[in-house]
Amino acid sequence: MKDETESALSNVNSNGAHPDGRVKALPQNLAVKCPNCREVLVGKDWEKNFHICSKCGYHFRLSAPERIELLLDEGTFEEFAADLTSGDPLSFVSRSQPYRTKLETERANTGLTEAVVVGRGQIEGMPLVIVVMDFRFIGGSMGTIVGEKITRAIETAADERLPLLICSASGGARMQEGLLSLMQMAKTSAALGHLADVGCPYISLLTDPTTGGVSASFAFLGDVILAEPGALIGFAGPRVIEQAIHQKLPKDTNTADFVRAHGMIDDIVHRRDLRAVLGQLLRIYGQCMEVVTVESSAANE
Amino acid sequence: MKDETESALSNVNSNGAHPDGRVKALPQNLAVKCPNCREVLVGKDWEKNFHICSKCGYHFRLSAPERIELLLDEGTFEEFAADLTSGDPLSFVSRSQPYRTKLETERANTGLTEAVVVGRGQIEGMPLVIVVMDFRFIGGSMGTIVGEKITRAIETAADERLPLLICSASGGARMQEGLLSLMQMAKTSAALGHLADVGCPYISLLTDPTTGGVSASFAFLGDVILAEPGALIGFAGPRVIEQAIHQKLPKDTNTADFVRAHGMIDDIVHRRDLRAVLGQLLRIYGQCMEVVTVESSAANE
Amino acid sequence: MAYDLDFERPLAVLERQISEQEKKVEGAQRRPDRHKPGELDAMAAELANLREKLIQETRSTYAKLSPWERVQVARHKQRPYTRDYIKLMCEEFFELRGDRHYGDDRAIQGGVACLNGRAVVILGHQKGRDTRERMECNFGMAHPEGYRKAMRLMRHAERFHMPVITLIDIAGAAIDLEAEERGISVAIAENLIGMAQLRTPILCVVTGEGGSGGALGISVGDRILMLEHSIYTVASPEAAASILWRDSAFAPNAAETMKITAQDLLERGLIEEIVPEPLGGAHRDLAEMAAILKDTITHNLNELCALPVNELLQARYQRYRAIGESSHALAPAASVS
Amino acid sequence: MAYDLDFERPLAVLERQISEQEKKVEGAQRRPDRHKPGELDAMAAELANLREKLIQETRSTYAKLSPWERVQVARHKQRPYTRDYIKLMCEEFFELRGDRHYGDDRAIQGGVACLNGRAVVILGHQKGRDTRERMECNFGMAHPEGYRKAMRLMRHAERFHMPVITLIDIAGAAIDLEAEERGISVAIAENLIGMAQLRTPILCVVTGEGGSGGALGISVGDRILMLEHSIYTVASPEAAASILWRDSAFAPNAAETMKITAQDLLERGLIEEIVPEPLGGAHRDLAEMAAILKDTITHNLNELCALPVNELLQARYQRYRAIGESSHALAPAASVS
Ligand SMILES: [Zn+2]
Ligand SMILES: [Zn+2]
Repeated sequence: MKDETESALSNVNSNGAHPDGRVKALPQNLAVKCPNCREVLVGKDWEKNFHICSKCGYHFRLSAPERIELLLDEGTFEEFAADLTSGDPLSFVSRSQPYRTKLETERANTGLTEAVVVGRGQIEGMPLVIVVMDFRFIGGSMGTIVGEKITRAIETAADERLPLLICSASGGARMQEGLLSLMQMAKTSAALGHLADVGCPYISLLTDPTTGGVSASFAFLGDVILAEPGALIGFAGPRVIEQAIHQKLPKDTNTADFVRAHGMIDDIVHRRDLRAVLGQLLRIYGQCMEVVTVESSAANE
Repeated sequence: MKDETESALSNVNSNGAHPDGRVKALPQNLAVKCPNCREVLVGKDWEKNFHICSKCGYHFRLSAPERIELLLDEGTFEEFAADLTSGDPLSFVSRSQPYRTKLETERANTGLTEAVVVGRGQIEGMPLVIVVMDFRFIGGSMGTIVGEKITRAIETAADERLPLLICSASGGARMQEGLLSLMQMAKTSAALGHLADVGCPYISLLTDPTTGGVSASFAFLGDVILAEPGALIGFAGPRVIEQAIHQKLPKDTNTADFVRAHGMIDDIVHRRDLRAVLGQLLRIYGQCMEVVTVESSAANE
Repeated sequence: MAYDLDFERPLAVLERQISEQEKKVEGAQRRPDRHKPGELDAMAAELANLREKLIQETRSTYAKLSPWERVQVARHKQRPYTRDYIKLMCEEFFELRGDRHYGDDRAIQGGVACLNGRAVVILGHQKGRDTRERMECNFGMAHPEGYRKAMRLMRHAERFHMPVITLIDIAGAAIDLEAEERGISVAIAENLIGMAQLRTPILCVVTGEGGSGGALGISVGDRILMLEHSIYTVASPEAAASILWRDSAFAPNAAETMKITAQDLLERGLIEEIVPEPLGGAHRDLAEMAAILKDTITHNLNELCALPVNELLQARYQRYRAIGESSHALAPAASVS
Repeated sequence: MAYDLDFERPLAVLERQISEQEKKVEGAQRRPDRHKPGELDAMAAELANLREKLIQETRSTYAKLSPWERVQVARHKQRPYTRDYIKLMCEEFFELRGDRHYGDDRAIQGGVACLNGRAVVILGHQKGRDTRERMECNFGMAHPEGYRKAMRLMRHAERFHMPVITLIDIAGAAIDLEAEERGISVAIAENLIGMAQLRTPILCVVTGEGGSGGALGISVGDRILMLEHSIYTVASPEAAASILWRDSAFAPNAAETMKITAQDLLERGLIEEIVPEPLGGAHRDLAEMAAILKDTITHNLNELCALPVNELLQARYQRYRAIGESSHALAPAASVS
């Protein structure tokens, strides 16, 4: 599944961005160049503008810490399961590069322990469990530890009767962990089944890109599914599809607009409105959650 | 909904059949003419051949008594709810013709009390509840009594833990009983929900034609849905659709082949194979019904 | 808003007189010196008189609307639609889109909302106001994906124990090749069984036209309410006329004979309640209409949400089971032998 | 059936020798007078010897297949497919078609059946044998409607308390515009949650290629079995090679490194059981393969059907929950800080 995204990526970023999606800041971070319209943006303005291009509206990718800062009430984030780090279950080596080394490099580069950060936090004063993937870490790919951390987040939400928000950004399953990675799709989905049983709402936010095994599991199982404008969303990336069918695809294939038009998501939300929309949803679902937890615990007996 | 079928009918039978679907037998019933290929068929052969044209395979419509004779083991049919006959809840009169008079005429012409016959019977020695609609009776339209008889059949199947077979042949709801007719769609569907809860299988056989309110309710709710070859099946008849969209439709629109190709039914079964296929299904579901009824009655407590 | 329906012509005449009188009074007020003493007061009194007369006439006209006239009101192009009600009734609303299978049918729209502090799922047909919106909504004539989206939203409500409110206003389900290809029959049928068994309250309100299977596909519930001038019918009067009278010009006769008005259906026990409309129809005062409906919905939901869900489901089953039983009020025992 | 895989070349040589020897013996038997006494017996002995050698060689070849060689066997064009198994294993079978939404995907087929006197729902990928069937089945690469049909059949099984048997053999889910338009991601995702919660036993058997999400979409269950020479992988060896080795020619390396064989996966606790294949692979004796599989399925279903459904579901949840927990055998405690 990884291949699809990697191809897709080179597609998306063909005009200047680093292939792993990180944007190269110009000297001293004074300015950044929009990979979509090539406009040079003043760094400070760009940061105030939620990392959105003021000219064309392009939503730059956010790292997990940036996303958390954007969405949560200041100072409310409490990370958990941070100490879980991937092993190398298959002792995987490709092109003389051990997976173990790759992991170490990614940790050093990103300052993260894995491609996902999970924890508790608040939005507009309302508590929730939040999961944020980081595409910089091996393309946000889901290995056993990513799956494990997400599953623990889901279980925490279920145990504590909290709403769950997952912000996806992933190319799919992590090939270096073989079938163990694929099974994380089943594991996370099963956990979401349990969450639904106890009546906690799950909001899924699809950010650029959400493809492969992540899109074919928890990302598309949200009670409410939102997407950021322009995000690449789909099972396969457009490049991979074009290679498979030997045809050019319509330009909007597997964009946020595409999946909304085909009834797969509820809405596309501009980044500056995200907090407000999430706040509104938490208020609405908050009104029925007490009812639900009481009734469902009765029903489960 | 009726209009759709009536239009559709004139479409289907444009080459010789009586507009109500009855085939005019040639003198002394020695021969019948196929409305599809115009072949003149020897009456006795035609009857032995399940009322199918030996040349083109056209399945002539069957009356309810003919259908029952075709499907059930000889002498096993026990009708119930036969004494229910339609009233005239709206005192309906159109073009100086009272609905009440229309009902009397239909009764006299068909020898039936309503557009459906329900009862118990056996196929290959296995008991079931059977519902057979008769298109001759006001286009097989569903009024309150048709809905009531079908609902009683469903409830009987549920009460006696028997499989249910419904053979549909209808243009839809009966306009002369107004909204009461439309509500029979909800009533029969709700009853099928109850049947499903107790684990009795429901086999729906769609015969020519099955449209309108019947297709949009119990006919398409079968656990297994079968159709006879060539049957007109759909919400609207092709004529009505063509009038609505001002375009010609592809020739096979809303045929048995069409609905199978679009995933709406399980299979098309030639009339000579029907008894065998039904027998097979009853054997398969028979093996799990005892399990089901025991477990579901436990679950319902 | 001008009186623009056929049967409103006398009201339109009065309206024109009022507007002329208004101009007169205004002119006179601008130049009071040109008028005799008392003349100005008389003119103002005449205006008040005309206005009062319009109210009286409107009241008496609307008190004895024929079924066919009600059809005109139910179909009025300024009649409030689902989006209007949502906007005017709900404190919060978030639209849920798509059937997760094929598309997002704009002919049925809905989402999660707060209504008087209660979390609900609200959905309904949307005919569309201007030409662009009407095209986008296919004039409210829903396709299979609309019914599937509706069912998805209702399952959502069930999961979160929210009551469901459906608003019905549709001439009829989409009649085209695409609707058949994607199984409009199956989609409606599955909603009938799904709604009959949904483990949360369902309150259905016919706000305009309740047209046949396309209406029924989102109107199986615990209670069916109808707006005062709405209709609910097994087939459109035109369709019924063209078949049973062989001429669609007999639509008014069909409307009469088929008993399609809220009043006819309440009398026959097929609906639970009539929601009064502002004088002259819902389209004359959307805000008032929405306020009335909000109150009505609230008192109904208060009752329905208080019931244990198993009781609710049993009552819902019985509600439909009783329609057309030989014992039913509408089928005189005499004629059911 | 000829030995036609690359690594079977020595066997193919032996096979040719046997066939030549057979002709010799046959010719000699026709004209025994032309041969010295004992010569005929010696020829027959040589033939028997060759045959025995072929069996031995086949056995030793297949006992030490490399992962990449297993990939070749798993993909063999004569390998038994779902329809073969259904035909050979089930006493009765009735196909259930269609997703009731859009179409009938021939890449996943299934229905109700009797298997050793038990009513079951059995379904699986169908790659297709001849060109026409392969086209019709899209080479087994299923579209969203295939996964939705599969889920429909599984709900059917749940309703009638029939256990579900799924047969997995797919290179990967369909990769094309239509698959994306109709939501291949959503379809697979909903099957994962649906199967995790299905209230009836699910037994999954990888019969050929278990290819990524397209395989997983019908293989969440209580037990996963794999045929002796089948594979199950997160990405095809070719795809993995072209990304991680930047050259698809490294597919054999990827096959080795990714641990995709039944033996590798049993060792790692990711599957429950390996189903032995006839000598030389399932395609050499479909009837024997089906008989072995039927026995295996039967003993597994006997056990699963005996469990109370709540226990079954809890065990199923735990089965997946445990994969990749820090305590899992595969993630050495040392590396999980
Ligand atoms: Zn830009
Ligand atoms: Zn013929």
